[in-house]
Amino acid sequence: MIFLLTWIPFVAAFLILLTPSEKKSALPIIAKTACLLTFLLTIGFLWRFRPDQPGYQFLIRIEWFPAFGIAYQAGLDGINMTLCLLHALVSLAGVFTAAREKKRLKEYLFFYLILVGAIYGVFTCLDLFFLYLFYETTLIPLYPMIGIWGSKNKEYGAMQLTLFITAGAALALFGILLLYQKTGFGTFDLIRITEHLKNAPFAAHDQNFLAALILIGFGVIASLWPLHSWSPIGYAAAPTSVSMLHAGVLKKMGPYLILRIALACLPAGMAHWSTLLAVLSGIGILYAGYAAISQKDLKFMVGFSSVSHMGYVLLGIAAMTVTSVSGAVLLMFSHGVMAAAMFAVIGFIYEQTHARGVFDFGGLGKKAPFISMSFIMASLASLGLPGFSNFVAELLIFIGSWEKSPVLVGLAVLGVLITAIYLLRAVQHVCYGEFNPKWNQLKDAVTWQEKFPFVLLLGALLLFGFWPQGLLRLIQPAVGAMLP
Amino acid sequence: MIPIGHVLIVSGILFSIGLAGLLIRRNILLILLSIELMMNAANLLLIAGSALHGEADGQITAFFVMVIAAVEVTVGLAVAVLLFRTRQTVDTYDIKWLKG
Amino acid sequence: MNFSLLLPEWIALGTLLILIFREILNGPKSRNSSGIAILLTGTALLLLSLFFLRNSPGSAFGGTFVLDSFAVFFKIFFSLAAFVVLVSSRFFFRPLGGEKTAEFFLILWCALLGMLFLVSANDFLILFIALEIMTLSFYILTAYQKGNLASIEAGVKYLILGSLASAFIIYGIGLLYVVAGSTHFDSIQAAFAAQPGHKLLLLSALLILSGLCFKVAAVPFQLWAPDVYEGAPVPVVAFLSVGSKAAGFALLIRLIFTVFTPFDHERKILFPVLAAMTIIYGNLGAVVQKNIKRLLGFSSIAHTGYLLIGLAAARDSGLAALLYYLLTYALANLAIFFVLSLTANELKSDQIDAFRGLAERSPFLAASLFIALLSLAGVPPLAGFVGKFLILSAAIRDHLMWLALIGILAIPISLYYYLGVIRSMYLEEPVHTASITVPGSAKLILGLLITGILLAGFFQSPVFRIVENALQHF
Amino acid sequence: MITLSWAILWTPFLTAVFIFFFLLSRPRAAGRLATCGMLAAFLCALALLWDYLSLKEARPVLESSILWIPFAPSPVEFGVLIDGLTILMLLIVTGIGSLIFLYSMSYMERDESCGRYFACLSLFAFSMLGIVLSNNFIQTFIFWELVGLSSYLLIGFWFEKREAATAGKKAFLTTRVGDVGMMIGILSLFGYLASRGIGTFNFLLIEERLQTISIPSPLLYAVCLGLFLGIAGKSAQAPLHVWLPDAMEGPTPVSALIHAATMVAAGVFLLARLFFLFAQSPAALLVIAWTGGITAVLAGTVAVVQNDIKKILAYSTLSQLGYMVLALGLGNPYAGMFHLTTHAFFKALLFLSAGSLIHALHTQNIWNMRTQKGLLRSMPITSVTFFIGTLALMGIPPTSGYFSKESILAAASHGSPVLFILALANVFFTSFYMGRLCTLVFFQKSHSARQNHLHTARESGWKMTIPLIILAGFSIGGGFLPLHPFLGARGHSEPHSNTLALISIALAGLGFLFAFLRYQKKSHEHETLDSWMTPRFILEKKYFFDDVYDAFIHFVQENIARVSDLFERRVVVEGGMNGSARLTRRLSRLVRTLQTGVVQFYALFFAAGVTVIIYVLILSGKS
Repeated sequence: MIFLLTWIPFVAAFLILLTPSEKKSALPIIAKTACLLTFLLTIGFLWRFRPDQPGYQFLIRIEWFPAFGIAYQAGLDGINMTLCLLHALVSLAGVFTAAREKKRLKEYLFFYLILVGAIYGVFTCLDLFFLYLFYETTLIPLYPMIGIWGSKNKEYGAMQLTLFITAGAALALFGILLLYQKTGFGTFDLIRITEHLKNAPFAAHDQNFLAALILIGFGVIASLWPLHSWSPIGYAAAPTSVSMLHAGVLKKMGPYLILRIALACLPAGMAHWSTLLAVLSGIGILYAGYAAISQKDLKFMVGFSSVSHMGYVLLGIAAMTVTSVSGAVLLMFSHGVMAAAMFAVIGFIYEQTHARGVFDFGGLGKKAPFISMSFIMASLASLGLPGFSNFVAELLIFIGSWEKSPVLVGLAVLGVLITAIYLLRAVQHVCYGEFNPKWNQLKDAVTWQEKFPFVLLLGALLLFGFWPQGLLRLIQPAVGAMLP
Repeated sequence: MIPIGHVLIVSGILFSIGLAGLLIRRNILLILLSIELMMNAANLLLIAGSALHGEADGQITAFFVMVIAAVEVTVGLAVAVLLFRTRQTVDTYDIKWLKG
Repeated sequence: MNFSLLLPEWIALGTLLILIFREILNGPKSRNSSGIAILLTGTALLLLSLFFLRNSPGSAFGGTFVLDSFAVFFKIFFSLAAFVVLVSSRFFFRPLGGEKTAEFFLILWCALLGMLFLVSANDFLILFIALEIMTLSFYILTAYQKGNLASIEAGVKYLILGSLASAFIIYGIGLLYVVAGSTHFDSIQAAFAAQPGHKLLLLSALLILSGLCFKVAAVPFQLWAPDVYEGAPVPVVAFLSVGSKAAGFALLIRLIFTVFTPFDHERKILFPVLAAMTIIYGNLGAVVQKNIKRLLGFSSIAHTGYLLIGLAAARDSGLAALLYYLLTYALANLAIFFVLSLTANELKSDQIDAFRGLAERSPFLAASLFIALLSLAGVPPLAGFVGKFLILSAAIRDHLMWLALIGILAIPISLYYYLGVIRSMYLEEPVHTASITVPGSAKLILGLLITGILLAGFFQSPVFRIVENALQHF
Repeated sequence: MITLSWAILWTPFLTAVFIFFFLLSRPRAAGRLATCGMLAAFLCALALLWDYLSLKEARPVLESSILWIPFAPSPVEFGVLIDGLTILMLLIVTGIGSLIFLYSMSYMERDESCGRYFACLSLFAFSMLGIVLSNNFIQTFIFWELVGLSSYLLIGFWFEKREAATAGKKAFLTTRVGDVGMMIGILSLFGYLASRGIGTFNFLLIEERLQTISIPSPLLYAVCLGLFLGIAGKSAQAPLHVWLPDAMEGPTPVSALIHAATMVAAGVFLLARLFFLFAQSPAALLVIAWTGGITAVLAGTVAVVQNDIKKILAYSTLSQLGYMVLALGLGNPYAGMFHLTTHAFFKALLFLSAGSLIHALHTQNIWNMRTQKGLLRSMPITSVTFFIGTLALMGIPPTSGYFSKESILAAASHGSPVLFILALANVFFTSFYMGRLCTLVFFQKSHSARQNHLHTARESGWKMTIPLIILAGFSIGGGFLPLHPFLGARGHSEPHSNTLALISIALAGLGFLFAFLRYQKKSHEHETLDSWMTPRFILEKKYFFDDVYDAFIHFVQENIARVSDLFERRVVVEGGMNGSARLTRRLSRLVRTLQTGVVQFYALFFAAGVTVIIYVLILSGKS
């Protein structure tokens, strides 16, 4: 069943390819149906998931390339269950935005579905080869999507994003191959490798080297400072639904793979680098926060903000305690949903006004109350307000990391304040103050199709803000099993 | 019988002369000639080897090499003629539009 | 004598003769369509014969001609490649009209014949003759566009340098013969075993290998490739980059792992260095290119580098990886040049700029080029990725970490210049908006190639089994 | 009892949610629902009080909680803690809250976003009740933040006004600065406790454990200061007080709520709640006491030059909060909470009456408020209640303010003499600025035709006056309320001292008199305040706090941001990203130079390659 998550979008993409592009109305229906199906499927998995049961659930295994010990193996534990839920939410919300694309809709939806399917592949597969395969597959649609449908310096942004992530991925591939080689029993089966390395870990210097490769390689997509610069540029250039998916979900693949490979398989190597990682994350939090303050473009601001928030995630991972890593996973979820909502808002406004400067607007609160409210709520979630799950996640990270590095946690707490500074400033200039008559044509979200993404995303944030246990009960046992 | 060492040296010198000619001369015809010289150096080896081992293989091979060298020169001349027709030159230093 | 082993060659020769007679009988008025029909039949018969022969290894001509699974693999490979190239050349030459394509088919078929013999050669004499048949045909093909200066220049350059390489090879063979007293692989191998460490033997081996490295365009014998790729007609470049390169590697594999096995130590020094230099040179050189054919020339050098890693790495996994890589490379390159053949007459330029907005003029061609280029760049789930994956893991398995690292660091660079072409096609506005029509047969073949790229990327196991099967004698 | 307390907590929340989803466009219904909700909460609080008093134990403490995040090393609870302090605060919050809600129904009548207003107001009450009922640090922090959010939404309620939006943001951010300290305080406390094997955030548990283990005093000092930073943020103590005067941009009932029952009271309440912790660190208490004392005088003096009625009241709140914090810093939570209670009454009263005035006169400037008939005649109830509030604020017996202020002064008299003098001085300033306010607003008649429209000033409706009357009653009688049962555990009342009482009453009277004499005849806005007080300029500039902060933001923070941005653009993007691209292209061009196009060069390269290979592998190899 679990492979359906990956293949429903792929099949839908194929269907879209076969649909003549004149049938404008059929295209969104196919795309939406596919995303809805995967969403429901994910909810179904969530429903049947047994948190108390150790190991992976819904496991499937198809021998694929036996000569190299490659198998199509997929399964869910608490961590990737959470991330699948994140992806289900964001991709469903994103498809509603994507379907509003006016230019070359068919191709856009095709690429979008490929992207969606590949991300599911990354989050469900438990075989290093397929993990990497799907990870890189996400690049195929990204370049044209940003390049064709993007805005502002789109070619440059698309190129940077693609090259940076590829370079990182290539390093990570090197690490994965070394890992494969060194375990020595010829399998890419992540479960077996993990188990094997629990009992017979590598020598310290091997672990250090491998962990460094994985950390740098996947640190790029996790926008670890100073490898982050593609992210604001790329997000600013990308079309809305790509920004949503990328900032919301794709970026989370980095920490996820660091968890799965570096933390689970190479704990000593991780421990070796943890101080450095924590320091870099700390720098990232403050640096990106301050950089966000001086941005005049909303998308750039949110781009830097996402770099800053990924700093928290990495800080939590670096501390390597159950609490902090659980917090990091929860933050991956929360920030993903939040970032998607944020980009959806900006995209919604940009679609109509073709402006997205922090100071271009004013008084939208009266003119477009729904959108403004969504923007405010997303901002509040981002700045770690209780009631949204971001708060719980950050709190857990702080608690869990305090013992390891109190100074950095102190700085990270300060980072929350910095976040508040730029977000509230943005809210004030966009939603408050006098209405700028230039945007008289601006329409609020009226139809349910327009409102749905926001309701879905913000609702999820609130739900798990009040009931964090709903996710933590999945995450915590999985993290506990993963940590030494 | 000539010692094989001498043959090796002579063929080596022949080959080197051919190579030097190829590197120095700018006229395509002379370059083709130099290549012919290099091939013949190889032929010398083949025939000497044939004599050394008392087998005919080497001689047969040498015949084939001669044929091939002839074909090569033929093709080379044809191309040179083409070149001359369009560019009025057979100087290799003049044909460097494709570069960089 | 087991003549049936040479059935494919007989068929190829027969087809060739028919083509020649047709040419003689029809004169300059000969039409393409019948030629294509002949070629189609020829290819089909070729494949059929190979299919029947695939499980009956044997040798002919006193052991100088062998037919093993390795040879069969490459014969199928060459036949298919030749067929694709022939079809593409039909589209390429059709609007040129004045130049007779029948001759072109004929010479190209000649090259194929050379290749067919080449991979079966078990004797240096046969090897050299076959190699020369192939190479000589390529000289003519390269300079085929008589009115085109670039084509002629490329022909001259290829001819001079190719002959130089041939001279080195034959000189090496001569030396070998002096020492070993035979041109037959088996007896030479015995001679090597009897006199290990003989300097002359090593010298001759190195001369021959240098000549072959020229064919595959490995550094430091690579300089010809960009110029020739740029100048030669598109279908020729296609066959050169796929067929000639594959033939070179087939020979390298056969020689290194049969005749030259005593030089394993030297192999382990020489090839990693060559591979590294070739990867770096090819990828760096391609970055600033503006002509797509020239860019592909550099890119083909880069891919030679990856293929050489396969030779450098230990024989078990390295060779299989090499063949897999060769397959994926061939698929992608054939697809790319097929598209170039189709667009050449519409765009009238090889500049990357000319591809601006191709996505709008012909979504199908653009998409094919998109997939093929990304496959070359090694982006999964396309075939190229699996090739790189196998090659790199072979390098790591053989503890060539640094080489693997160079190979990996080159990936983003290569992606950069491939994306440059994609950017032109997809992100920029077209100069002319007239859409390009693609004939059905072209769609079919291109579609098959693209499907092949996708399948070889995702279903690695069956392809790998084919490759392993081809290597069972090594 | 537990059920009752949960009901108190969630009623306003559910009200807010209901309004948010269904009644946003129906202001009247929203107002009614919210008020009823608040009233219900108040009734529950009363019932809770009844139950509590009928318990047999001496000082019962009840607790109940559910595990919110049941993590092994650090379970986070969500619960209620009921003791006297809680019940007292519950009564204040819901009681005064109900009155303010009732008042708002009429005050906000004409605003079209009234639904949003009541939703936010209910949210505000909910957040405050959450703090009051909380039994652990995390929950407190959660509601602490929610209070910040509600204040943000309410102060910036009229968000089309630039100033209002800015003020809301300022309030949120300033209190958040404090919250950073609070979070760090909580984390370091928890970190230490966890390292000793007591991973808990629960107040009672920590209190209990602290009797057996002692925290090293530097750490405790740091913890206390961190927590106090949070408290200073919410309770607007210097130097984090700057948001409070600006917060007057919000609707007046909101100001009343912030100043009387919620927000600023939260800080003092938390100080009292955590007194067991602070009590162990005398050094921290000293800092707290000084902060309180300085804030009191600082605000008292600035109030003297303010011209906006709400701003004067805001500064008076600051100075009264300073008193409370001072009392707690001096180790007397009783006095502090007592003053908090009485202050809640009379400050709510003052704000609501001021609101009534503003509602009727459409101005907030005290120089423009006099009417031809005199306000006393046109708005008798409002005027009288305002006056009662003033008396209570000045601490004139027998109003409630007298008693509470007395106990603080008594406590201060035992502490540092400087602090005591500061406290006394503030008594004078308080009555001076209130005297100035009353004189200008009530005791002068307008002679200018310019203000003719003020003729029409009329008394407000019952929804506004009834709360005023009730609050006035409590302002007078509040001092006699028996608070000991609630606060027994937390300190003591100081023995009554006649001398002190006399001094303070005299100071208060003196201040009022001075003001009356000075402003009786004045009608100009451009009064010149001269040499007998600190230069006016400093006061008008509010001791330069805002300027310093602006400068800090402008010169330090903006520059850090700019430097980050520049670093990003010049170094990371230009140097790292584009730089590597440039390097690649440069190398590429280097490679291109080899492709000379001359065939002989190619051949030479070929030959050289072969030679090198042969040389390396044969000649230099194993020979």
